[in-house]
Amino acid sequence: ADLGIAMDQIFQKMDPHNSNYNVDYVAASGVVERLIGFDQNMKLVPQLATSWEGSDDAKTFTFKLREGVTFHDGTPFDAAAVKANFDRLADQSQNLAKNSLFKVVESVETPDDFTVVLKLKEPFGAMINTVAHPSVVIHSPKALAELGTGVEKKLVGTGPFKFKEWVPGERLVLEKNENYWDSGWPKVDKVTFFPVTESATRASMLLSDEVQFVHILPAELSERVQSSGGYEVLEVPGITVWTASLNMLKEHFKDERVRRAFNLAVDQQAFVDVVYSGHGIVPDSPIAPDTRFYEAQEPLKTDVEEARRLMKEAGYEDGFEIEIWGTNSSTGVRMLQFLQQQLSQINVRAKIVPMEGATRSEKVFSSMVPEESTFDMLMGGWSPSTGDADWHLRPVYATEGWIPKIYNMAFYSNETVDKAIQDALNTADPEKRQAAYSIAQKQIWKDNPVVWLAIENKMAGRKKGLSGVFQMPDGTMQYSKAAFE
Amino acid sequence: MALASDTSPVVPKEKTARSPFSEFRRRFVTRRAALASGFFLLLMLAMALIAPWILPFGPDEFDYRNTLSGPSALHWAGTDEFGRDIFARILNGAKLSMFIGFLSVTIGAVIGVVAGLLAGYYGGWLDSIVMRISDVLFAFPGILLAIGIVAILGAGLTNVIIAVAVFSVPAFARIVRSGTLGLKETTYVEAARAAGAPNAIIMFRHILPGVLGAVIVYFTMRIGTSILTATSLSFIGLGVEPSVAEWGAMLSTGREYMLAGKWHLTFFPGLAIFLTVLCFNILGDGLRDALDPKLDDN
Amino acid sequence: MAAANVLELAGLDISFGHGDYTFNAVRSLSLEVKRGETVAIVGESGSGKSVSALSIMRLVEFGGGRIEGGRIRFRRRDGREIDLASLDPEEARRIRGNEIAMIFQEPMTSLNPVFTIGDQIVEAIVTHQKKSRREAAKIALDMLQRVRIPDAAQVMKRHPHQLSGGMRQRVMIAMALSCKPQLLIADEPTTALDVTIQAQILRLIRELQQEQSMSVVFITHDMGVVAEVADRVVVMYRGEKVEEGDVETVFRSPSHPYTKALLKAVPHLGAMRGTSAPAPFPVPGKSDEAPAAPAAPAAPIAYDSEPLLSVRGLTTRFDIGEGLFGRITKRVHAVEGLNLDIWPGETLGLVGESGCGKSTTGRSILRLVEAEATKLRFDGEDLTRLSKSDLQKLRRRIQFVFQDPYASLNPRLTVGYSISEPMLLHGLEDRRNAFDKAVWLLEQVGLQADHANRYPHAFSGGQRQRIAIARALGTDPKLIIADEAVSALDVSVQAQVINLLMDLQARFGLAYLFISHDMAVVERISHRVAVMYLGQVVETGPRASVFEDPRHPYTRRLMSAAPVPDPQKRITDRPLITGEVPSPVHPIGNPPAINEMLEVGPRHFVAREENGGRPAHRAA
Amino acid sequence: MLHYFLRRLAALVPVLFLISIFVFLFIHALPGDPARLLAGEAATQEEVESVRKALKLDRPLLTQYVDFLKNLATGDLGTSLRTGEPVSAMIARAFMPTFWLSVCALAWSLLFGLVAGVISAVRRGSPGDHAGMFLSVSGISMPNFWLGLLLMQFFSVNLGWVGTSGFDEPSDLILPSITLGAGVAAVMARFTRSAVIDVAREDFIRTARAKGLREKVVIWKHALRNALIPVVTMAGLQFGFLLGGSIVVEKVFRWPGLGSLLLDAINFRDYAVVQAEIMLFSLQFLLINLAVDMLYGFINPAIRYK
Ligand SMILES: Nc1ncnc2c1ncn2[C@@H]1O[C@H](COP(=O)(O)OP(=O)(O)OP(=O)(O)O)[C@@H](O)[C@H]1O
Ligand SMILES: Nc1ncnc2c1ncn2[C@@H]1O[C@H](COP(=O)(O)OP(=O)(O)OP(=O)(O)O)[C@@H](O)[C@H]1O
Ligand SMILES: [Mg+2]
Ligand SMILES: [Mg+2]
Repeated sequence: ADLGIAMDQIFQKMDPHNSNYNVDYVAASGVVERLIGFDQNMKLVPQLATSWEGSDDAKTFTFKLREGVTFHDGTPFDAAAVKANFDRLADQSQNLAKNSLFKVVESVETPDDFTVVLKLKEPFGAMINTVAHPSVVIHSPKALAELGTGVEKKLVGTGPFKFKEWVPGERLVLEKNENYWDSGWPKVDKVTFFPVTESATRASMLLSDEVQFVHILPAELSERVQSSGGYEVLEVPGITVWTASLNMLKEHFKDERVRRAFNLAVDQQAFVDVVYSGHGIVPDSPIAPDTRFYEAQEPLKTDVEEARRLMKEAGYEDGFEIEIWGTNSSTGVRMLQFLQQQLSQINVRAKIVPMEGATRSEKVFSSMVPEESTFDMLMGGWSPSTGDADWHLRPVYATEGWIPKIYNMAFYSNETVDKAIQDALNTADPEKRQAAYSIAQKQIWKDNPVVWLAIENKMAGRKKGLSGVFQMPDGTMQYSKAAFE
Repeated sequence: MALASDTSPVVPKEKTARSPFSEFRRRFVTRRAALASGFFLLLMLAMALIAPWILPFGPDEFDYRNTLSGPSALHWAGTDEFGRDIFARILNGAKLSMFIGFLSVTIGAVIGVVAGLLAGYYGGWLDSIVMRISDVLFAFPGILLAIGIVAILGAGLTNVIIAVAVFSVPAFARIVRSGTLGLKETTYVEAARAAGAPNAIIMFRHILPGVLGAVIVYFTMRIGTSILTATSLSFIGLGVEPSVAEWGAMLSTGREYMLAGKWHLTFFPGLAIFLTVLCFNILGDGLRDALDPKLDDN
Repeated sequence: MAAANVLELAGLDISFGHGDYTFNAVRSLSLEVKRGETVAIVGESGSGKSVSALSIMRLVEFGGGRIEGGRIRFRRRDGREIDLASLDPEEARRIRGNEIAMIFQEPMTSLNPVFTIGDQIVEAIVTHQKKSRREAAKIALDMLQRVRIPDAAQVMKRHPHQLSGGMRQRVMIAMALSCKPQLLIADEPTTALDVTIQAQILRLIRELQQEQSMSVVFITHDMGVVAEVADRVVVMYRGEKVEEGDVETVFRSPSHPYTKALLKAVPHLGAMRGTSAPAPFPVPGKSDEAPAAPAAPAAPIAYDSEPLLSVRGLTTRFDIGEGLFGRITKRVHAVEGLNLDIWPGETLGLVGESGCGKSTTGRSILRLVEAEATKLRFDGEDLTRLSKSDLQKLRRRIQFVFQDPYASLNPRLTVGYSISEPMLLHGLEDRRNAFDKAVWLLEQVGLQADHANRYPHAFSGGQRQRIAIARALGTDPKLIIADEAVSALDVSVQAQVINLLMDLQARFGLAYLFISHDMAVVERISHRVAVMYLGQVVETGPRASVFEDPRHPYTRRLMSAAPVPDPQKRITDRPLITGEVPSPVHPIGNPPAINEMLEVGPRHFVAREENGGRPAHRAA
Repeated sequence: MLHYFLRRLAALVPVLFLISIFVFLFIHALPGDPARLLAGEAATQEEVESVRKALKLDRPLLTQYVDFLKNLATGDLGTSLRTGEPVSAMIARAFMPTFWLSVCALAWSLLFGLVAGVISAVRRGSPGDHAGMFLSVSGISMPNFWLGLLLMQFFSVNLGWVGTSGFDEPSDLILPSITLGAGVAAVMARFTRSAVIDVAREDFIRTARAKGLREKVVIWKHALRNALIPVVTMAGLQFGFLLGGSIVVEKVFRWPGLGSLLLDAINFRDYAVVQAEIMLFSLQFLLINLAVDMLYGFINPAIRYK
């Protein structure tokens, strides 16, 4: 049987090592596999590695590899193959998009054919999750040697599917790997991915059986899919936390009461209802429940009276004027309008500025000088694709993450938080890390550097009778175990 | 026997001089459909102005308990995803949409018509320059041009109007130029020249009315397109604020809900645009008929 | 319906407009035409002749008119009788162009500008006759040759705007005749033709008429033509038939006062024999016999002073291209090395063969077409050196009446506005006065004040012509170039207009370049005459010497071909000229030779005969 | 005329050169940082810088332009920043789908527009005329995405007659070309109507009737041919537009054409692709308008070019 999958974005680079896009990881995941994968709840599961462990000082990580696996081109899978890939990732001169993940790696050692040891320059407690990052795939070393960066045109891996054809912007075709190591799989003969940016078209393709799975189905369309028998809507809570960062370099947001007032004024549940048609949850921590080391904090309240009181106390009874920057996607525009209306309740007059992606990239991420920033609030969502708290708290709330460096758009800087994040990295011991992240989450939650908004559910449409294809909380999806009834 | 006696049974006598314009007006007021359309457009504008006093809802009243509800006795055109009353928003949006649509096309038409007349009439290098500029303007994809214009001028209503006007200029220029090329070879233009008419008079009095039919048709059609174009600008963050009620924007946001059976989000703004364009077309037909004396005797 | 009749009109009523604006153009018109007969309709300009003709064709409704009542019975080829007035449009269509053909009054605007001449004739043939396009093309070519179009094969490939007025008229004639109709309606078919070609055309029509016993309804103002062709005459006046009778009776003993006045106003060639100065027409009603004296005696022309307009070596050529991209292979040498002088207060009559370049000369003088290697002086200024804006100002002093009045009036402006425009342009009058003056001018040319607010399409051919004249008079010009300016006027109106022109000349010293085919009119009003042939002047001199002592063979031919307005002096067997028609088209690089002029009398010049149009030397 | 044609053709070279400067400056003046866009919003600044180096975007602008021009002169359009593919290959792949789509859209809309326009003109004021106006106004005021989605729902999802999207077989052309052509047809119909009314009362139309030509011939040959100039002008403009690929229609119907390519390129500030596409569009426009200008002379021989 053939499987068709409609994706919401076009593929950029087929080589995950060199891509920052989830769609690319998703498509490649059936062809090139990782050492460690995630299950549906972002828990680590073995893939090409059968077991792994980190040293207490978080500087040495050892992986035991699966035996009896061969690449599509016949090359056997072994420690050398893994080393070739890890070396490539760690090689800063290659300018690969994902070099930075392996920046801390000092050396890759192969004590035997099926053991790989990573030695780090400095402690990095989140290394296991980094290795599980969807971009850390294992290419055939032969292909890497022969093709170099050309692998992006012709992927060779160990996965259940072999790379057949890629017409950029149009389709990607994979076919069954008869010699897959996991016997009995795969169960479909061919997988075709279609990049379809228009969501209604994606839904239509599903409903007319041109594809059997739609990745990313906007909430507005889910009803339509659900109501036409034969199709089901899959829904899992995501790990993307949407926030409106408050520019803490601005005078009024230096005042903790104002930030608190903003969070009190906004009705998060209404936000979820309006923006995601109710398909999402209200965050109760800076990170999402499915992120590793998540700890629930005191739930958010909506209390406009209290918010007004706080504003008055801070000397802003009559509010002030602000500028909110956001994206120009339809949800982005909806978010902006919602905030504008909610903040008007505490006399804040917001000018909303949806930005075209490239303009935003320039204004926010390239030419941003924190001290000169003109925005007051900036909409954004972050999803830690390693599934680990580190890759959420550090980029978004640590001082080192101030835009344009990474994603700290509130210019939030708190010593306690910075220290906790660093402490957690210095150990590979999950318990110690948990304790450190607990401190960080509590402090951030208390400081309100952002207006917390929502964690939207990841929705997908699927033909009934199809199993093994599903979306993940981080916005990726899996299809290796696809099977029709 | 006096041959030039006044006894012939011709039309009633009128002694007053009629300028081409008053002639045109006289013929225009007899077109009832066109007048009715013009009246309807004015009515819509008037309603937009007094809407705050007659409607139970304002265009910016949010009601999160009552989102996406269909048309009802209370909400004639239903509510949108924020629970805002669509009817109120449409009435309120009339001002802005009609203003943007009309003004931007008018500016584009004026510039385009003048450029086209000059290019077609003088020909030569002037023609080459004007037409090559318009070719390039055309070749630039709309959004790119819009991003560029707004990057230079900044966002805001005025600049939206300018941007949309710029889109319209080349087409008007080409249409007018093509008509001018033919008309400038006519004998009556030659006669005007022989009578000593300066070029400006020839262009604007003798040639322009001849191409105005096509200009009016394009003008009236273009208004709808402009309303929609202005919207796409506000969607890339270049136009008016997205929360402001505006037909095109309502139509665009509504599309998300179209397949989910919430047709009213797109239908009513679409209808508003349709009616506006229809009225402008009927009005335009009246104008173009009034410009053509030969149609008088039908 | 009498068996011999082909057409019978009974009580035909035609009107325009609605409500307050209703205008009955034709009222209860009755008329019959027998098989093989030629009926001439004459009458006042604007009396409804063309409208009646159009209603026979069932075309009047397309122009906004209505047949309000009456019958138009027509006998078809197969003998069946039908009422055209109530016929269904599809049937009417089948008859049009097949059994009834019409030659329109205004040939200039009646040809489709975007199709070639050949296509337009071929189409007419193919529509009703079972002929292939190729056969039709042969017929068309033959027809064009018979109407004496020069270079007919080449003209088939040309477009209407490249032809002279007379050529277009001949194309229309060829088109109408090519279908061999039962009934031919010819509305002023020869106004734009010089008398030699006119004679050929009349002869051709007569021949066809005899061949297939075609009936002809002939609408014309030229009483000479009426006398020559008509069996019977119908006179119309203000939308009604006022007189009918066979041609001789009507000419001999007209009964209606209008007819009488009309016949009295007919100019006779040779009437001016023995005089040297022009003289106005006798004004009907004023004095019955003697020509009225001009309002003010014209001052003698000072021929030793500097001429008002002096043209030297005027040369205007048109390229004609062939093939997809119009490679230029040939040139029309429309005007070639032409010299002309006009003195203040003088009328120069310009006559010549149709297509010989008269209109082009006029247009070149005003620099409406660009001429080559030309010296033009007007009123002491060098026209060729003038800046655009000076030229524009100067145009106030030279006015042009176009051969094609309809096309020269902007269809979107009222005629009142069109007439006042030149005055406004040159700042001569303010708005109000300009319009009043326009109304006054309209009245001067025999129209009415309330016509000022009408549009050009609502006028008859002759009315439009008068509007064009009125426009030219508005700016108090010094020179008027009148291109066939009175050809569509009935003789009584013509007399009135010409007298007006002469009066203005006497009062203000106006000069006229009077282009005309009507030899009798030219004789009456000209001080001097120039005869053109193939783009060059072949004879020029004082009117008396040229008319009384024509030297050039072409001039002689012209004089003898002029029809005589007397049915008894009808010449029925004028020989048809056959053979190659001389043409002004030459291959590139092979221009015609310039004629050498010999002085044969005081100021009377004639081209050396052996050079009469034939190239004397080839370009080295 | 041939002369004029050749001169115009030759004049294209400097025009294109000027366009290339203009386009280059324009694109680089737009806000947006391709390196950042490619690296993604989640990327760290180091990642962005490494991308920038890899794309050679760290060099001075003038050097980049000179390179661009040098390559252009040798017919090399450069490589895409985003995919690393040669731009010429990308354009070559996207050109035909857009070409077919625009040809189909233009063909039906011209046909429909002409027929509807002429019929409306002939029956001015009749119910048919009103219906034509109604349809045209609908065509122009219905946004493309709206019509496209509606058609897709009905004909693909509900009836299953044709595929929803993509371009795999000729039948895939139907829905997108209808969507794309609707606005064009509307404008053409209104234009034709107006132009035919303008000429219908001319004397030469009367002559055509006097010949006894069928009403069809009178209208479709004599009147239409004279009315054709504005119509051809409009058609040329529309064809130019269509050849640029409609972004919305291509997006809705997942059309692998120039419009989609351009949209992605703009979104990612993929300079090489945007430049190349605009140059291509300019060239297309110049050529189409040149063709239209030449057509004027054929349609109306009185129009002369010097
Ligand atoms: N479309 C129209 N609307 C109103 N009046 C018209 C229209 N066409 C013609 N007329 C009027 O009808 C009358 C008859 O016109 P017609 O053309 O038959 O005159 P005619 O006898 O042919 O004159 P001429 O000898 O000058 O050609 C004129 O007075 C003219 O003004
Ligand atoms: N635009 C043009 N292109 C090509 N040939 C032309 C053009 N205009 C006039 N001609 C040609 O020039 C010659 C002279 O034309 P013109 O109109 O001056 O003749 P005319 O003497 O006024 O004739 P008529 O008495 O028939 O009006 C004709 O052979 C005509 O075909
Ligand atoms: Mg007449
Ligand atoms: Mg002439």
